[in-house]
Amino acid sequence: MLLARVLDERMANLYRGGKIHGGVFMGRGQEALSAAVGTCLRPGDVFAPLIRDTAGRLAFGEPVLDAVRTYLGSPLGPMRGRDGNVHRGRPREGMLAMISHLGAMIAAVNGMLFARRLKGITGTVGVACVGDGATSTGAFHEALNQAAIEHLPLVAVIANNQYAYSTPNARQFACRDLEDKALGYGITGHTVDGTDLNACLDVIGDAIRRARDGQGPQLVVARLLRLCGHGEHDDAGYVDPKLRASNVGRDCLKVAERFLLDQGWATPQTVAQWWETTSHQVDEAIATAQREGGPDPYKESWCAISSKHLCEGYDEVCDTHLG
Amino acid sequence: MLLARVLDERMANLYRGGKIHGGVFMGRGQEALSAAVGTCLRPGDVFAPLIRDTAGRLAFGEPVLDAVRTYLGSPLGPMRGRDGNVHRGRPREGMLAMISHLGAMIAAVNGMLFARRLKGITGTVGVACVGDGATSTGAFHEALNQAAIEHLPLVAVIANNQYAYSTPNARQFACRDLEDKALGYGITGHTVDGTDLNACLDVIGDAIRRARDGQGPQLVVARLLRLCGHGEHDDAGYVDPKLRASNVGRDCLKVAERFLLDQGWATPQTVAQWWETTSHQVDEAIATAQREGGPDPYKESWCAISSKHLCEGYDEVCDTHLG
Amino acid sequence: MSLTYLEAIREAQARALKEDPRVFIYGQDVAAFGGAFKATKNLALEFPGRVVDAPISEDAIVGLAVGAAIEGMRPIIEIQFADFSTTGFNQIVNHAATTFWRTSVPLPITIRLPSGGTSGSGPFHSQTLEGLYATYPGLIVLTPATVEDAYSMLLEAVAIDDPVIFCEHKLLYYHLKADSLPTEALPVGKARIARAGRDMSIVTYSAMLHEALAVADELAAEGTEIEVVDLRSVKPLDTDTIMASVARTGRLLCVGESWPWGGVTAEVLARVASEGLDLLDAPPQRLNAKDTPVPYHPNLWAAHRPTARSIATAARRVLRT
Amino acid sequence: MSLTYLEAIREAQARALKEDPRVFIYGQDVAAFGGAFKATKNLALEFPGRVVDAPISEDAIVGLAVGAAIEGMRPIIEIQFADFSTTGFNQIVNHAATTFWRTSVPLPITIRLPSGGTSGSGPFHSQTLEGLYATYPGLIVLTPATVEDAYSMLLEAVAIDDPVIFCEHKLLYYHLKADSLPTEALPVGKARIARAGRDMSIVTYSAMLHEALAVADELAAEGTEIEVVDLRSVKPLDTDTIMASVARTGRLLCVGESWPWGGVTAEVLARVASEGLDLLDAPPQRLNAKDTPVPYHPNLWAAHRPTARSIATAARRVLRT
Ligand SMILES: Cc1ncc(C[n+]2csc(CCOP(=O)(O)OP(=O)(O)O)c2C)c(N)n1
Ligand SMILES: Cc1ncc(C[n+]2csc(CCOP(=O)(O)OP(=O)(O)O)c2C)c(N)n1
Ligand SMILES: [Mg+2]
Ligand SMILES: [Mg+2]
Repeated sequence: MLLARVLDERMANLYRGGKIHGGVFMGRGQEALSAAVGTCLRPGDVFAPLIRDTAGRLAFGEPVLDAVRTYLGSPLGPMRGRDGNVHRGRPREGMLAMISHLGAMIAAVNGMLFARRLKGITGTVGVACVGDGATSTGAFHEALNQAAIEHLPLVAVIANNQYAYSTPNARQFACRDLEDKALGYGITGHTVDGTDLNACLDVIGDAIRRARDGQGPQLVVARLLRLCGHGEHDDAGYVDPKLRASNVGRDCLKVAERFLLDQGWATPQTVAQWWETTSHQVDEAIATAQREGGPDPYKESWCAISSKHLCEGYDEVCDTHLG
Repeated sequence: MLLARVLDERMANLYRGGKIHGGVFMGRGQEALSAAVGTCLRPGDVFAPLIRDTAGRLAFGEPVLDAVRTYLGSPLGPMRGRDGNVHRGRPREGMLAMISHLGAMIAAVNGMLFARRLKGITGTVGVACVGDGATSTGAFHEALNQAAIEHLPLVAVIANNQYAYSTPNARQFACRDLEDKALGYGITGHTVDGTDLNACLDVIGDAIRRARDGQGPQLVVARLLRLCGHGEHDDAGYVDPKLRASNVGRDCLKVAERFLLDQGWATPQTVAQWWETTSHQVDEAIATAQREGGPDPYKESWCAISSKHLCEGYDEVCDTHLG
Repeated sequence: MSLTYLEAIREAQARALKEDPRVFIYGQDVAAFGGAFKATKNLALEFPGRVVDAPISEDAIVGLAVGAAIEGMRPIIEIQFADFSTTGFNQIVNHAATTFWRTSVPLPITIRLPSGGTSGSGPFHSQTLEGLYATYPGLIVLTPATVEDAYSMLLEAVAIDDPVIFCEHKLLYYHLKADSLPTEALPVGKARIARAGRDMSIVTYSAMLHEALAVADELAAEGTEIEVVDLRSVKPLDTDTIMASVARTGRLLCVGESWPWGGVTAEVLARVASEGLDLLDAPPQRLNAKDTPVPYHPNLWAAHRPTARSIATAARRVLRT
Repeated sequence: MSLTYLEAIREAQARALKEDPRVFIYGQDVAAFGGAFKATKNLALEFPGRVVDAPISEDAIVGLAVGAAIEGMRPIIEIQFADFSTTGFNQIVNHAATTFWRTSVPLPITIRLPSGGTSGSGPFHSQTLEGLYATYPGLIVLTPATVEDAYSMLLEAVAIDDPVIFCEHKLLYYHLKADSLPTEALPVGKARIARAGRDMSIVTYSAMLHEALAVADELAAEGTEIEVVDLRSVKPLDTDTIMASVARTGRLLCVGESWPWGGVTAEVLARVASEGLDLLDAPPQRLNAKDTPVPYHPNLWAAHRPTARSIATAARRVLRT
């Protein structure tokens, strides 16, 4: 969680400093839920994160360098400068590389789980995280229904951060609670306070356990608030101050810190030291990635398929772009 | 209902005789539900039928000739031979002309209702009928959610005839009952025995009344069985004989006839006479449409847009097709 | 033994299932029912659990294939009609097509699209979308015109480590017959001289091949020798074979069943114009369908798409110039 | 007063809303927030109830527009990025595009697609889909390259009784400026000679116009006069203006930002080859983006799309032949 917060903020700083093109999407306020997902998954499971899942990725095992290299477009990162920021992944290792179209990754998780069943592999699960906004997509619906029909070990986690970009829940859906959708798919629903790490660990842990046990798809809805803009370009001026002041507006990191302090499991000094070590770790990764520079367009293969012999020869014309 | 049954069967005969190309889709077993929809709607309302809604169309006011002309491709029909069979409609009169892609018409009904609200027109409703299979489409989901957010007077009627083509409910969804989906959209759900005309009139009537009264979208799920193949080419050998023998397998037309006879509202003689008049009416329509012949490709404008001055001049090349 | 184009497609799938445990079939009504066109007839029985009925969810169908391919499987997807691939469009062009380039994970998916017009099928059961998919990087687009190619190219499609859009033509399903299944075949990516000639080249593919061959027959009777090139694959497109043919004949007519703006015929003409202008003795021409939805009524349908008659007229015009 | 391309789009929408009560705007975050790019800034305030936030449901968004247009309204749809129109694709190409031809009911819908590459935007926020939509009958596809055209063509799009795909280029949003809004304009369907010349024609559109104009400047310094044609509308495509230009110069380079298979540049070359072969003094050439998804890193992105540099190289090559 801490690492994710620091990493996100450093990326945001680099963006503001013009070192990152495109956008930076932060998980501020969503780290507890996200970390709980990453923590409850095991190696060999499948994870399709949403754009604010730095914490979950790290907990699932994504190296800090993968994140930094992808943001900076290093040719040594998993996306080699071809795709950026939150689109990173290592699909073969169970970490999907998202496309931007919301809802599209869930069916791919289904496919991985379906393939494993065909191959006779048992005991693994897949988590697909989406936002409140993504629940309005046809892709979300088709994939949840598909998982239910196939009785796949899918856990769909909805981080209901009250807004999709600027659009509030009231303009996104009209059901009382997103958990109500579970019944319509014939799957089990769960709700959790997304600002409370312990609660998240409990509920996500339970949902994942059930899926692993063969109880079919699970839907977890977490209530929380995005404590930042949609991307780093957005000041989130549209967020209702009442929500900020309410329980969903709590900073999950502070809640977790307080818990640790209250339990006597950490002192303010240890916490401060954590921050420092973490900052240092991120700084090192940034330094490494920055040293690596960007990809070299002359060395790119510019072939979008793996069957190289079937690549079309546009090269002659295209090479002219490089003058 | 009776007229629909006769009309459908005549079309099926023409198909078998090679007079109709493409396909014929019958409403056999679904006429009670369909007729109830058409009956409960008023002129000025919107109706997006499914492929088996001959009865509802007729009750809503579609002339028999529209159906026959469209099946036979008469240039005088509403589709002028350009589109066929169940794709007929008169959108400006509230009868939408479906595209084939399942689920796609619901959002269009939303749009008509939304437009009316913007124009200040009140008191009209829209019914969109879909099958059990269409509930799996992303389009269905997006449109129902959209109607719920906008609180539109939409009534979505699901004719759950147990199969989508050959695919049984068990391979189409995993919820206990399709009505359970209503909760997930935050709209009102209703269930009805689709083989019982009186029940359909009650429940559909109630749902339409609520929508008209401003109570927002309504979802009606009717249980029934398709008493024919998917199209006239299909013998429906896959239908579970137990379903045929159960209550959902009742022929709604026979049920309705029995009711009329039991109530003493009709005698076997009147019923026989109805069949005869109806047959006669359909025969006349067929004779008319057949006299009209097919469209003349030399007279077609072959321009897909209404802004004629923006049509591209492919004519020279294309005219060669007519050699 | 005699075999139709449709049976060849079924046999290719049977063989793929038999020889490679990673292959499975997923699509609406493909299991017990054997598919809307019976292209998977009995396969569910022969390969239990590997031929699976899907809900009416094209987006999730293709999405599932993407995930399964990541896990090393080789799914064959049957879309009931090519026209319905538009609701799975996003997963095809943005997910399946980009995964290898973005992540280095090869994605062997075969998407079967029953394509093309048949009498009375109308605007939504007649479309030919090869040009649409060919514009996207990351996809291979095949358009077999013969029973032999339907078989061998489908087998090769399943073996290819990339997403393949397999456009099979419904009009050829039943009437096109061969005596036996081929044991060898041209590889994917190579066009074929379907008929040699020296007076002009007709470059075409899929069902239009047979219209073009009929025209070649007709004009041969008048002493004109038309060379007919069957593209087989529209992406990649075998420019070399096209150029060689145009070099021989000096005249080109490119014929397709799709709409007239863009697509395969425009791509072929553009390549010939930019790379083989000197080879041309007359302006190259295209013949496509008309720029409206595919009409329902047989009268209109016959006028909407190119036919032997309109191709002959166009060919004569090219020969005259 | 100085006005950007983006502001022109906002002003055109404001004027359309003001002058025609049938116009409304529907799209994600378009109301209070004013749109992801602020193209609808303050419009919800100025026109209460007529600028409406949509859920993340592109299929239903376009579907609603179809219904509203049937009822006589003139919806303007903002898709947040052109790339996301793929999830609304079916409603656009199969519902909106076919309704008039099938039913005779005109369908005035304007679909605004913020299009094209910008640095760091990557595979899913950079696409140019004009060629995709132009292949479908029933759609009009516009690609304004200037502030003036952004304004006047958007106004005309809203007035047209058919579905219009309005491809606005994100790279032009902020940096392109004009002194005032135009009071008159070329009608939709007419291309424009953006710069006259006699040595060769560069036919292009949208953001590439400005790269082409830079090349014309550069080569003018060397004594070569390049004529630059701005297509403005890719469907319909103004063949007459293209032919007239090629007739003057004898040489053609067609430049687009889209992928290299098919699309606008292929269509232009095919038309010139078939209708104007005699006008050509050298083989016509195309320059497109590379056949991969649009890359994220600025280094790769700059090499993926044509730029003034690569256009100049290609132009010199055409001039040499
Ligand atoms: C199909 C599709 N439409 C539109 C977008 C543009 N978009 C990107 S993120 C976003 C909001 C997402 O909201 P939500 O799902 O609640 O996730 P959050 O950002 O709140 O975490 C939108 C509309 C998209 N990515 N995909
Ligand atoms: C998006 C889409 N995919 C596939 C089809 C092909 N198709 C036509 S009807 C049908 C079955 C429909 O089943 P259901 O919705 O239950 O209606 P029913 O035929 O049972 O009345 C299918 C799969 C289609 N029309 N649209
Ligand atoms: Mg959200
Ligand atoms: Mg059904």
